[in-house]
Amino acid sequence: MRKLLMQATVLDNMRLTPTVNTLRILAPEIAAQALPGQFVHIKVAAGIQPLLRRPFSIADIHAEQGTLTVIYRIVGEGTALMSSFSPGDTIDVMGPLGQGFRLMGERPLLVGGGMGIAPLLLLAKALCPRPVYVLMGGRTQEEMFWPPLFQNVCESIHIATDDGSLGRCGTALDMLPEVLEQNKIDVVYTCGPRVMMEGVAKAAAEMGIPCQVSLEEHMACGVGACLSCTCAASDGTRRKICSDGPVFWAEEVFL
Amino acid sequence: MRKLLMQATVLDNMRLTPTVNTLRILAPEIAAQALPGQFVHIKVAAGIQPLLRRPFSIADIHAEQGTLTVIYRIVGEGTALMSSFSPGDTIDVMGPLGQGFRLMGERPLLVGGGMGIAPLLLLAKALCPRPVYVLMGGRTQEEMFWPPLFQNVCESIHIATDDGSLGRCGTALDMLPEVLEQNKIDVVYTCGPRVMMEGVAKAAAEMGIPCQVSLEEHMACGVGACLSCTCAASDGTRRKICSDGPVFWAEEVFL
Amino acid sequence: MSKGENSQLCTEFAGIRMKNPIMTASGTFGFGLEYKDFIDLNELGAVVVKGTTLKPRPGNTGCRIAETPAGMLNSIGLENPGVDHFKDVILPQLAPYDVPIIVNLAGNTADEYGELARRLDIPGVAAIEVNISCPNVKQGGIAFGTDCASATGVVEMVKRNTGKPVIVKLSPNVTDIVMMARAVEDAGADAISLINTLLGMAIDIRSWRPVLGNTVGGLSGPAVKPVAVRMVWQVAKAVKVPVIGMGGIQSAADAIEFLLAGASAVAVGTGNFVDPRISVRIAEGISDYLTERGLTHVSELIGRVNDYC
Amino acid sequence: MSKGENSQLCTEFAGIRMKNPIMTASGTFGFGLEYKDFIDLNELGAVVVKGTTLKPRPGNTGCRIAETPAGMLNSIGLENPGVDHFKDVILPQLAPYDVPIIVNLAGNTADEYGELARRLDIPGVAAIEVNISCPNVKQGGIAFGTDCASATGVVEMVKRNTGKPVIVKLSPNVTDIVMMARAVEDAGADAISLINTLLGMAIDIRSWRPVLGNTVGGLSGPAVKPVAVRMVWQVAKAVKVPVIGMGGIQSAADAIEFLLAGASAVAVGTGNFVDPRISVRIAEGISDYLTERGLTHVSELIGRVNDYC
Ligand SMILES: Cc1cc2nc3c(=O)[nH]c(=O)nc-3n(C[C@H](O)[C@H](O)[C@H](O)COP(=O)(O)OP(=O)(O)OC[C@H]3O[C@@H](n4cnc5c(N)ncnc54)[C@H](O)[C@@H]3O)c2cc1C
Ligand SMILES: Cc1cc2nc3c(=O)[nH]c(=O)nc-3n(C[C@H](O)[C@H](O)[C@H](O)COP(=O)(O)OP(=O)(O)OC[C@H]3O[C@@H](n4cnc5c(N)ncnc54)[C@H](O)[C@@H]3O)c2cc1C
Ligand SMILES: Cc1cc2nc3c(=O)[nH]c(=O)nc-3n(C[C@H](O)[C@H](O)[C@H](O)COP(=O)(O)O)c2cc1C
Ligand SMILES: Cc1cc2nc3c(=O)[nH]c(=O)nc-3n(C[C@H](O)[C@H](O)[C@H](O)COP(=O)(O)O)c2cc1C
Ligand code: FES
Ligand code: FES
Repeated sequence: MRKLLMQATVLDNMRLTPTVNTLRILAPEIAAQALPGQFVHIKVAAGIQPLLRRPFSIADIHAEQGTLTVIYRIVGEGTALMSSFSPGDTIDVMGPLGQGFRLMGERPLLVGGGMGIAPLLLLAKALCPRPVYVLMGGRTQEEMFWPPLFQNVCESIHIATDDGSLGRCGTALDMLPEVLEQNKIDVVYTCGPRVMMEGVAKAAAEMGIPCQVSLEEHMACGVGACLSCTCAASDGTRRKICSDGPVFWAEEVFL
Repeated sequence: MRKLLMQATVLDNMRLTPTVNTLRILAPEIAAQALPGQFVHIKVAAGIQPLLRRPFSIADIHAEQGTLTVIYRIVGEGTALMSSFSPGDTIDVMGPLGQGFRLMGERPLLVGGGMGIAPLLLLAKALCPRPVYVLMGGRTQEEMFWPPLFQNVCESIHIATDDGSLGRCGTALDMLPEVLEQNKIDVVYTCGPRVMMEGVAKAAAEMGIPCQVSLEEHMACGVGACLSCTCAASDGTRRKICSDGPVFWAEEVFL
Repeated sequence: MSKGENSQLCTEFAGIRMKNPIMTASGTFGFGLEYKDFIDLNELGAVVVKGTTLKPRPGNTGCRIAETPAGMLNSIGLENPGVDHFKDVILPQLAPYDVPIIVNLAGNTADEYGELARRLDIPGVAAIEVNISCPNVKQGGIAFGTDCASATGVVEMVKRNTGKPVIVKLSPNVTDIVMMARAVEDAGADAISLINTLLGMAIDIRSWRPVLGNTVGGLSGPAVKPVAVRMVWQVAKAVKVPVIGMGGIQSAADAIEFLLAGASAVAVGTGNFVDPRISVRIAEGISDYLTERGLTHVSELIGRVNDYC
Repeated sequence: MSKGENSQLCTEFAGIRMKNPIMTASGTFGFGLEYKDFIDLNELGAVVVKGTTLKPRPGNTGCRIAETPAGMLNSIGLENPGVDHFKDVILPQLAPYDVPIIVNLAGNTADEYGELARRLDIPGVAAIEVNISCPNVKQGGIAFGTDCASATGVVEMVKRNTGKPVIVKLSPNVTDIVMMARAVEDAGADAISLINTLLGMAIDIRSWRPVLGNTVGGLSGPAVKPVAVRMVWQVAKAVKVPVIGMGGIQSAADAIEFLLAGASAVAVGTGNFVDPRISVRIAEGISDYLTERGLTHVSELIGRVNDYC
């Protein structure tokens, strides 16, 4: 696989919620190669402000159509600029970057929180025809725009919200042991807030189930050159989240 | 007169030549007060890049409609951004700024070069019903998109181009003595390259005709606060081009 | 409360009562009067006027400003009408306003600074800001601001000649800003202003000439903000006198960053050129921030950054 | 001419033959290999690799970068796998490329710098860049770069231990960059790199914490360009050894500004993150500029600014 630098065409950039958009771009060379868990690094402004690219997980691809989708939350200057991308605009995209999820097991569980659910969408598709189980947590029903997106690509969706406005009241972690056991899960993939992923990794480890985690860190280069994103591995050496990851075996990076 | 800070609406932003646009905005409070020779200070980017405002002469106003026109050449980052203003956009404008031309005389001549011709357009209108004579110089016919704009507001237009592609071959200065004499000019207004204005001022002085010149300098504040635009006056004191000018009596600022 | 007053924002800075801790930085707001169509001067914390010298100065020749990425260079060269004109003509025009006027001073020698301070020890002047950091003049200016002994000499001389609070404005173009700050504090400074401009240069690649007539100039605007915040943080920890933070402030968020870093007040410079109402907007923005967080007074922000060191 | 060669651009810098005067700045281009999908390393003037230390270093904890107006702060803290790993694992991977490899060194003591230079006095290393300007480490780094005597000591020690050209990378966080440059020139430096990052800080106004885990970090990117151009101009006039100019270069125009200011070569840092092909684009842009102006060689630009002073 070769990393590419492309001028991609915006196909659509739709609002999913007041603060979340889904951006679909035409980027055939990247779409042809991209694997679940990998990300693209997008230049959001034509000029120098803001200066750095923004990393986003690849949430979907249509290799035949040459399209690629990212789902992003508008949180600051860069994502606000992205929300004004219009169909037909040309944007500068690097990708596919990083190491994705390793597809394995027979009964995989995907545990996601917040925008960490985005890469799990493409992962669920890639894991087909295995029966894919999904467990997702969020604060309220409002943040839970995900279920319809997963409808056709998974066996069952388990939802927890902090206020109980959708699914079970509580966190994804509260529901985890039950979901693991009932569905005879044999591999766990997780992406979301660090505390959630640590809890997932711990529960999986206790049940002897292999677990892959997708980490996040502020990134300048996205290709392993600047060392802005590194983390300590359990063996005392360092890992670059952008190029050794973002997906790691849980035991590789969590102690 | 009170200087204003306004959110103005873009009405149109049309191409006059491949590098010159005419921008018409709805800014009733500014249009109601603006005098020929004054300028507006436009914020070209929403963010901090480029940081400073850009000054442009007021080329036309329709007080009743509340509109104001500037004619600008795309020369750099700021004017390039301006060329992408679309009808309906809101832009941040300060104005009217500076001291304009003093209307006087019976047979005024307006001598302009390059984009310095822009403020002479509004001046010509304001001088009506006096017979207004216009002399303009440029490099080639291409730069001479001005004559149609002046058609209904002046008695006669004299044109010089360096290559003779329109009007007389030569500079405005070459034609000046003849134009001054034949039309019995009793006041001269000039705006354009400094060497041109100096030549005009000299010729006018020799014939005892009063002459007003409009100066240009890089400006930060536009209101007399930063002293980035000052020049020496003939009496040894200093003038702020943005607030004491941009229009001065020739003998006030040229030695 | 009178116009522009807000109990969350009223501040006493180096003995000066201010309606809010937002001042206008010297050289960027003229004498205040230039902006009166846009802003009610009574709503400002203080107006710091243009650098004033004993004799009128014409300033530098040639182009005086250049735009740079998220910033600008200036090489005005302290053009000003001189202290006597300021006293006789300008100050009376400022008398009707209920806003502290702080006069920024620049001299060629310590004695000149002393003489300036003496002449300005008059009603209507709230404080003196000693500019030992102008990068745009051949003599004086930054030469005093990059050497502890010279800085000390100037500050002592000014203190001897005035009863007003003395604010010393430091240059960021030094290896050790904390050492400079301690030196002027020891010499009697009542407060410290940080930062003046960073020395910079831009070249026109068409003409092969410096963009500025003076070749080099002072860099200001958002570009310098990280350097300014760092210096305010270092100095505020090291000295007991209050600090006025400035450098690139364009929003309430920027101002809050400086307050958290340790500034007791802030000044807005280049930002005035972009938005002539910026100081008032910032005061409002800080007030909103305090309200959102349930804080009652801006002083609850000062120096409250929880650094990791 | 071989791949990437262009007679207008080929340069000899401090005895190193380069296809063009555009290098990648240390710490921003990894070991070059990270960018090989995007750029043919053979088209670069030189690759300056990440700061290398005697022992592997984990770098600083917490968040390591922050975006600032037209720039960024970094506090990587010299994370690197150590000199032995570089020699044994990385350097052999670079052997197939026809591009000079310059190794950036950082030590805690002058002796460590000497030892590093000695271990790297091997084939495959084109030159040594002595980093006495890292703002992100507690020991060494910038402490050497802000004091003439310490800088001299380090440079002399490195010179004694290597036959390679020795480039000394200076810190902009000093009062007098010319004095530092002269000191390292006198100590035997064969070239000078300018500038490393300016010390800065950013505070998160939501959490009241510094954005960087290390509290302070180094400012780079377009924001610092005016300061960098000014220092290159000052130093190039004052020393005889050639200067590598860097700080905010994002385009051919920026690079040309540095060349006119007196840099004999330039390096691109932060720009690589924005556009991984930037160095090649800049080489092409300079070539076009020379052609348009009827110039035959890039050397015709170096130091040619017509300053007014
Ligand atoms: C590998 C990876 C994949 C990601 N995938 C997604 C995704 O699919 N959907 C989504 O909504 N978000 C995703 N993020 C987070 C996304 O990159 C940030 O939300 C975005 O960069 C914020 O930019 P901003 O300018 O709007 O925010 P600002 O807060 O203004 O950004 C300031 C700076 O901080 C950086 N930054 C801010 N938040 C984050 C963050 N959470 N992670 C990394 N850098 C950050 C920005 O890149 C920028 O340099 C991902 C991050 C990484 C590292
Ligand atoms: C009082 C006044 C009236 C003007 N009226 C007009 C007009 O009617 N039509 C028109 O086309 N132009 C006019 N100009 C010039 C216009 O302001 C500049 O062309 C414009 O600022 C260029 O901006 P830029 O970002 O495209 O160019 P850049 O070259 O990228 O600008 C860089 C910096 O230099 C400044 N600058 C560049 N050229 C000039 C210039 N000629 N004068 C002042 N500052 C400059 C810019 O404002 C900016 O700060 C006027 C200038 C002044 C002072
Ligand atoms: C055009 C201009 C003129 C200035 N003149 C002075 C001055 O006379 N005295 C002074 O102490 N500082 C002067 N400064 C520095 C500012 O007061 C301020 O310290 C600096 O610009 C940083 O703040 P900013 O980034 O908000 O502009 C000047 C700055 C500018 C841009
Ligand atoms: C992430 C990062 C890491 C850096 N690491 C080093 C380093 O290890 N050694 C060094 O001498 N300079 C280092 N620098 C400084 C750059 O080499 C360069 O001097 C500086 O960034 C200015 O150039 P720029 O504005 O083009 O980035 C680093 C800069 C950045 C942004
Ligand atoms: S983002 Fe540069 S090394 Fe990971
Ligand atoms: S532009 Fe500021 S004084 Fe004229």
